[in-house]
Amino acid sequence: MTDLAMNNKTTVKRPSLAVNIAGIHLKNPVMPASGTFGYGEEYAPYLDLERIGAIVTKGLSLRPKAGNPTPRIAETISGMLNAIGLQNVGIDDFIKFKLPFLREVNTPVIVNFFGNTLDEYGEVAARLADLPEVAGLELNISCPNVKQGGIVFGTDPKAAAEVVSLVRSRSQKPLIVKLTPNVTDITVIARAVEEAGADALCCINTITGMAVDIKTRKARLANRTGGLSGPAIRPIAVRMVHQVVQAVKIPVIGVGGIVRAADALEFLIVGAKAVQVGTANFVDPAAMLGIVEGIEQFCIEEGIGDIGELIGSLQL
Amino acid sequence: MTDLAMNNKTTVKRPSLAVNIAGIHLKNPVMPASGTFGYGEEYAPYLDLERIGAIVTKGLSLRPKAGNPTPRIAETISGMLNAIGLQNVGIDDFIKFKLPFLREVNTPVIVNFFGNTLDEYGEVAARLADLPEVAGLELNISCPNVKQGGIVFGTDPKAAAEVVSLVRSRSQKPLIVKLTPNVTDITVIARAVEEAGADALCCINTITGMAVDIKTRKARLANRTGGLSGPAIRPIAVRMVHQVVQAVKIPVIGVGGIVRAADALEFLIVGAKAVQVGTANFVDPAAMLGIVEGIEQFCIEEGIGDIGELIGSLQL
Amino acid sequence: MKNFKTIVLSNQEISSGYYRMRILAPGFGKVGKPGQFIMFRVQTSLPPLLRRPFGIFRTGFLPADCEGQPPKEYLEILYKVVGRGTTIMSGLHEGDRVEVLGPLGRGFDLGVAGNDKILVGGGIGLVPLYMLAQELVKSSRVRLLIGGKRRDDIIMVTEFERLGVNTHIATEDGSLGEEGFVTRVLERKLQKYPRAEVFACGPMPMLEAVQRLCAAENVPLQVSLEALMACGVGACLGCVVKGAGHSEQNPQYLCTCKEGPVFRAERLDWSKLTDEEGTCEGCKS
Amino acid sequence: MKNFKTIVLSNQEISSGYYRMRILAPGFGKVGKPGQFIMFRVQTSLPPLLRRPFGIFRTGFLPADCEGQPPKEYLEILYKVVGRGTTIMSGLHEGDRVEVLGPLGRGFDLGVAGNDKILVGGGIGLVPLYMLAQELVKSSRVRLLIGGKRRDDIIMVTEFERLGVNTHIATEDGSLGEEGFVTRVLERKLQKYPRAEVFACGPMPMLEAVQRLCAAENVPLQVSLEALMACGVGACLGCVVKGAGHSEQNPQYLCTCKEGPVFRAERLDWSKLTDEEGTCEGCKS
Ligand SMILES: Cc1cc2nc3c(=O)[nH]c(=O)nc-3n(C[C@H](O)[C@H](O)[C@H](O)COP(=O)(O)OP(=O)(O)OC[C@H]3O[C@@H](n4cnc5c(N)ncnc54)[C@H](O)[C@@H]3O)c2cc1C
Ligand SMILES: Cc1cc2nc3c(=O)[nH]c(=O)nc-3n(C[C@H](O)[C@H](O)[C@H](O)COP(=O)(O)OP(=O)(O)OC[C@H]3O[C@@H](n4cnc5c(N)ncnc54)[C@H](O)[C@@H]3O)c2cc1C
Ligand SMILES: Cc1cc2nc3c(=O)[nH]c(=O)nc-3n(C[C@H](O)[C@H](O)[C@H](O)COP(=O)(O)O)c2cc1C
Ligand SMILES: Cc1cc2nc3c(=O)[nH]c(=O)nc-3n(C[C@H](O)[C@H](O)[C@H](O)COP(=O)(O)O)c2cc1C
Ligand code: FES
Ligand code: FES
Repeated sequence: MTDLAMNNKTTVKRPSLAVNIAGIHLKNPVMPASGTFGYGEEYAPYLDLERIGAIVTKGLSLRPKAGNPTPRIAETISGMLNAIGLQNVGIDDFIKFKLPFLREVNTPVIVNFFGNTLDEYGEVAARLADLPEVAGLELNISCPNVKQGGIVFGTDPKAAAEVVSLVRSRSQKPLIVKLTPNVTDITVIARAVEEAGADALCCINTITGMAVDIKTRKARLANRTGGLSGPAIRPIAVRMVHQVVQAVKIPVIGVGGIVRAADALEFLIVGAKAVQVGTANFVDPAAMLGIVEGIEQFCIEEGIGDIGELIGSLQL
Repeated sequence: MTDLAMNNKTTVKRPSLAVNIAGIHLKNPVMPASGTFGYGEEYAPYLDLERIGAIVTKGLSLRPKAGNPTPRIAETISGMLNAIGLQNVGIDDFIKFKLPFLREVNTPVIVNFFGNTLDEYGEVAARLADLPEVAGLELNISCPNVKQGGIVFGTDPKAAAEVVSLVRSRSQKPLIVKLTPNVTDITVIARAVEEAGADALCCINTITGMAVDIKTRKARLANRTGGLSGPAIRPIAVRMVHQVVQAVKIPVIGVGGIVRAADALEFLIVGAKAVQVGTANFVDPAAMLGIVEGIEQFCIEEGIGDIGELIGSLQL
Repeated sequence: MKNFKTIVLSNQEISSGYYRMRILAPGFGKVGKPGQFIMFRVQTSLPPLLRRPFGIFRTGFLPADCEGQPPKEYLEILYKVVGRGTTIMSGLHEGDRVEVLGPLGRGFDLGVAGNDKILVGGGIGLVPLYMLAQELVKSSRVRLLIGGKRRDDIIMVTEFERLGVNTHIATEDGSLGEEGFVTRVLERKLQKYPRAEVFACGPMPMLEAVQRLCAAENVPLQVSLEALMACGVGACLGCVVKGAGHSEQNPQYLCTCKEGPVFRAERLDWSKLTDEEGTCEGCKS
Repeated sequence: MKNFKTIVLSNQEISSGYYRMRILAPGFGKVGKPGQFIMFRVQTSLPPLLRRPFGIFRTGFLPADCEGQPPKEYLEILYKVVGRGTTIMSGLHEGDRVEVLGPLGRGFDLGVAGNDKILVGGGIGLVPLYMLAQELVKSSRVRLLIGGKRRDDIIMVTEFERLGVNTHIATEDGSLGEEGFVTRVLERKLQKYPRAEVFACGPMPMLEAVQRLCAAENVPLQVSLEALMACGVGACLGCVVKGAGHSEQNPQYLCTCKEGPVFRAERLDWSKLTDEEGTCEGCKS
């Protein structure tokens, strides 16, 4: 704890916001959600990247991916739908063009990735395994398994465990598994994935949604359906994080609809050890800084010296 | 079609908004969602009950149910959480005190009901089977099966089919089955329920959510989690209705976050044959009338003579 | 009971954080009863999603704009800024469009004419007592005991005095009137007027204390409650409180919006009324 | 490139449904380039959730309030009311707080000095052409062809003329200038000035027609595009358009916010640029 001068009169202890997720040391529990922060660089002009807990990059695949046709986004009430289609530069260009910038930033880099097949998941994990700039991996299992008829890996406990085991075997990096909310019982998947070797969980990804342009009678996304994110989904995300925290022993990162510090605090109180901020970055590029400051302020007001006291402090 | 004078000059045909759901004739496709309109009587001072397509009553059980402890509701961003706990007067008092009022209203009455066990579902259906005032049944399968360890009937295709078969065997009334959105693949449940004898489907019920009071560190609902409803969930509801419409042959009623006519039109365009309005009744007790008028206006503007032309008109 | 779109006539800050809003309300003068409330739609476009409940402070008539026209009816609410909805409300101006649903709920029973009437209002809880006092002064002596944290929380005293109500003020910090809880004043008054009837509205701890005092002295008490509300008309069942017959095995819930917001104290389960309260900022006021 | 909280200096309706907003923008005068845009946050409290993109119409300086102080920099946007966000914007007043992110994107390349410059603006598409004209007039002859449905859609003509720009107006209903599409005017001009360079902004059908004409005449064309945007900074990948190398098998997408909004026409896939457009009210304007 360092000292913080207030009112020129009293000096209060600055609360410690540091948390450790699966061996990754974060100076505070606030990081961007994958796909909403580019490769970090895009937001560098708007906030000091060294003041957030980690940088989480756009979902990466083995080969570059062009993504879906347009329109890819649609605003909904207190939320947005996206069907970007996981457009990304691919692992080679990531290493060549994106990683050098991140190397210079004194903040852990977590690389989100996915595969179109089980093999691809393994390949990407292996390619990322030896990069010293990569502090941890975030495995996105909300992707359809092309080989197995397109069923989404993350909606089936067996398929989810399988991909996690494989990735685990290909990399020693701290492994965060990002869960999809589009399931009947998220705790079943969470436990399966924990057993398969995940070091931490991240939930939730977007919820599948759809919007229609009543004039043209067409879906507002070319892909017809897309992922709903933003404040609208927060109560669902808080519920799922609460459930998952009760079901597993590994740390959980909470994500879904966080805009302000108060929102992040809901997740921490139900037991998330860290939080990710997604759509809110678009609304306010400096949103994460405000959230870090707000959490600190809250700790001071509530007499909390270490964020650990807050995490999981839900009164049952 | 009747005539409608516009501008004192041109006379346009008034579009026909009538639809038929499983043999229930509705003068228009707009009705309240169960649990948001009491037993009809509560809203009689605010809107002419004969101008809506049907009246759907609060979920009924065999015996009166007291419901959950308070607080039972919490406002969220563009939505609300509720954990009313299915408080209702029970079938006897419903017949004695609520039905007489409804008898006098020239609008079909759909009775939503549930059971705590399979047997109870059957019992309630049987008790409602002979009441001439009841035009149809809406079966809420989003309830935990007390006997089978509390797993929600509607999240398991077998359990869902079982309860539908039983109810089907106890009543000849048009049977609408209301689906829960808290599942991995709603089409699996939809098909199971169709095969088991449902005449129509209604989706979606509320999505489980949670909100936390960061000051008291308590869940904002005494029940901790509750059902999220309101505009926030609309994109999810539209997506699910779209999926279900493609998966089954029986008619589908769309519900979730409808506030304005434009919202209702999204559901009709993806193929819902009728819509239900829930939370919006609280915001504006006459919301449904505005929606009926808005749909009519839209049909006129778009040159639609019969609402049937609009239903399922999504351009793929 | 109706839902109408109307306009704001005025909206003024009357004390720090307390506002008085006058709303055009045709036909309202004749129907509103003491203790009833309205559901106020803060903005005709969302958010906030749900309407907010407010007690009717008073109703009245404005002179007509033109000769020969009937006078304009209005209603007034008094509100404290506590959260998102009330913050938006405090920014409304004359002419802004609003929507009102009401009057709703059951108001106060006027009790036995001639008996002493003691009104106890904590902070903004004073609101439903004004129209009550208007009625009661017609046939009884009326005392109003007003409590609050600070001087700023004491509002509308002159208005009550103009009705001929005898007022007593207590603030917790002693910045106005006597120092301490208003229930201390009530205790004395109950000793002095054992045949009194009590009417109370305010924060839950105050109501509980009032209930204990009245029960001990066997004095009839009516309380006006606040609860989280979605519909205001008895449809959502979100606003319930525990009735006197409540037990874990046999829960009994009363609808605040429809069976209340005014209840005779004996209808409620005072042992458990509050244990789940305090979930909204407003409630703690 | 920065994100700043600032205030509205003025906000006026300049033609039916078209508004001009002046925003205090310290440090902006030096950085904004012709064709760049800003992401405007309509309200500091939600909704609408996402920011709205608007071209920078122009930047300038106001005299300082007090002697000795530096002059105040401002930026201006022109916008058409098409939906929820722009409706809320039209109600903003002097002093209201807003947030601006920008300047963003790649602007126009000024082309070869001395060559004739033809600017084509459809309706509100005129916006990014003003600062461009300011630059171009320094070393070239500049013609502006303005198209619109009706008289009301023709805005800011005098402003351009004051720069020394030669203006030609075409409206579809003939209520101002020549009757018909602005592209008819362009066709004639291209015949007359075969060495011209063209810069266009406006609705997609207009841009397509302009592209066909320029391609046929082998005239260099830069277009400023609109796309649905969430972030404006290249992070969300929501705003892409199809590049010239695009095919079903090898999709190629260009980021409108980062690689655009101004593109050389040959970088784009004109055969498919629009087939998925028209999903928002605004786009159809
Ligand atoms: C019958 C009744 C009469 C009332 N009369 C008055 C009055 O005359 N003057 C006045 O200032 N206040 C009154 N209240 C309380 C008032 O409704 C709340 O202060 C107000 O809803 C707070 O809204 P907000 O958006 O500012 O607060 P927020 O805390 O942002 O609101 C969040 C949610 O909590 C609810 N809520 C918050 N506080 C309360 C509360 N105390 N009671 C019920 N719901 C609450 C809101 O309705 C909303 O759904 C009354 C409440 C009831 C039930
Ligand atoms: C680079 C760029 C520059 C622009 N410059 C201007 C300008 O100078 N003046 C002006 O009036 N308009 C301009 N637009 C269009 C402007 O952004 C939209 O008209 C505006 O976002 C509509 O918002 P709304 O809430 O009123 O409409 P709504 O239809 O309610 O908006 C719903 C959603 O659609 C999006 N949207 C709607 N129309 C458009 C559109 N044409 N382009 C992109 N997104 C759209 C909104 O951002 C929002 O996410 C520009 C767009 C882009 C991409
Ligand atoms: C435009 C966009 C792109 C996204 N891309 C990815 C991605 O590549 N990988 C991933 O795991 N999640 C992705 N997500 C999901 C977010 O990381 C996050 O889980 C979700 O948006 C919920 O958080 P929010 O409500 O704060 O936005 C994306 C979300 C958005 C809005
Ligand atoms: C307060 C409340 C009570 C409800 N009670 C019931 C119920 O008894 N039975 C039922 O099937 N659905 C019930 N629902 C769900 C609604 O019928 C509807 O499916 C859901 O609210 C989504 O629609 P909406 O977003 O328009 O509110 C209830 C919803 C609310 C908000
Ligand atoms: S507020 Fe809905 S029942 Fe009382
Ligand atoms: S708007 Fe987000 S990448 Fe262009």
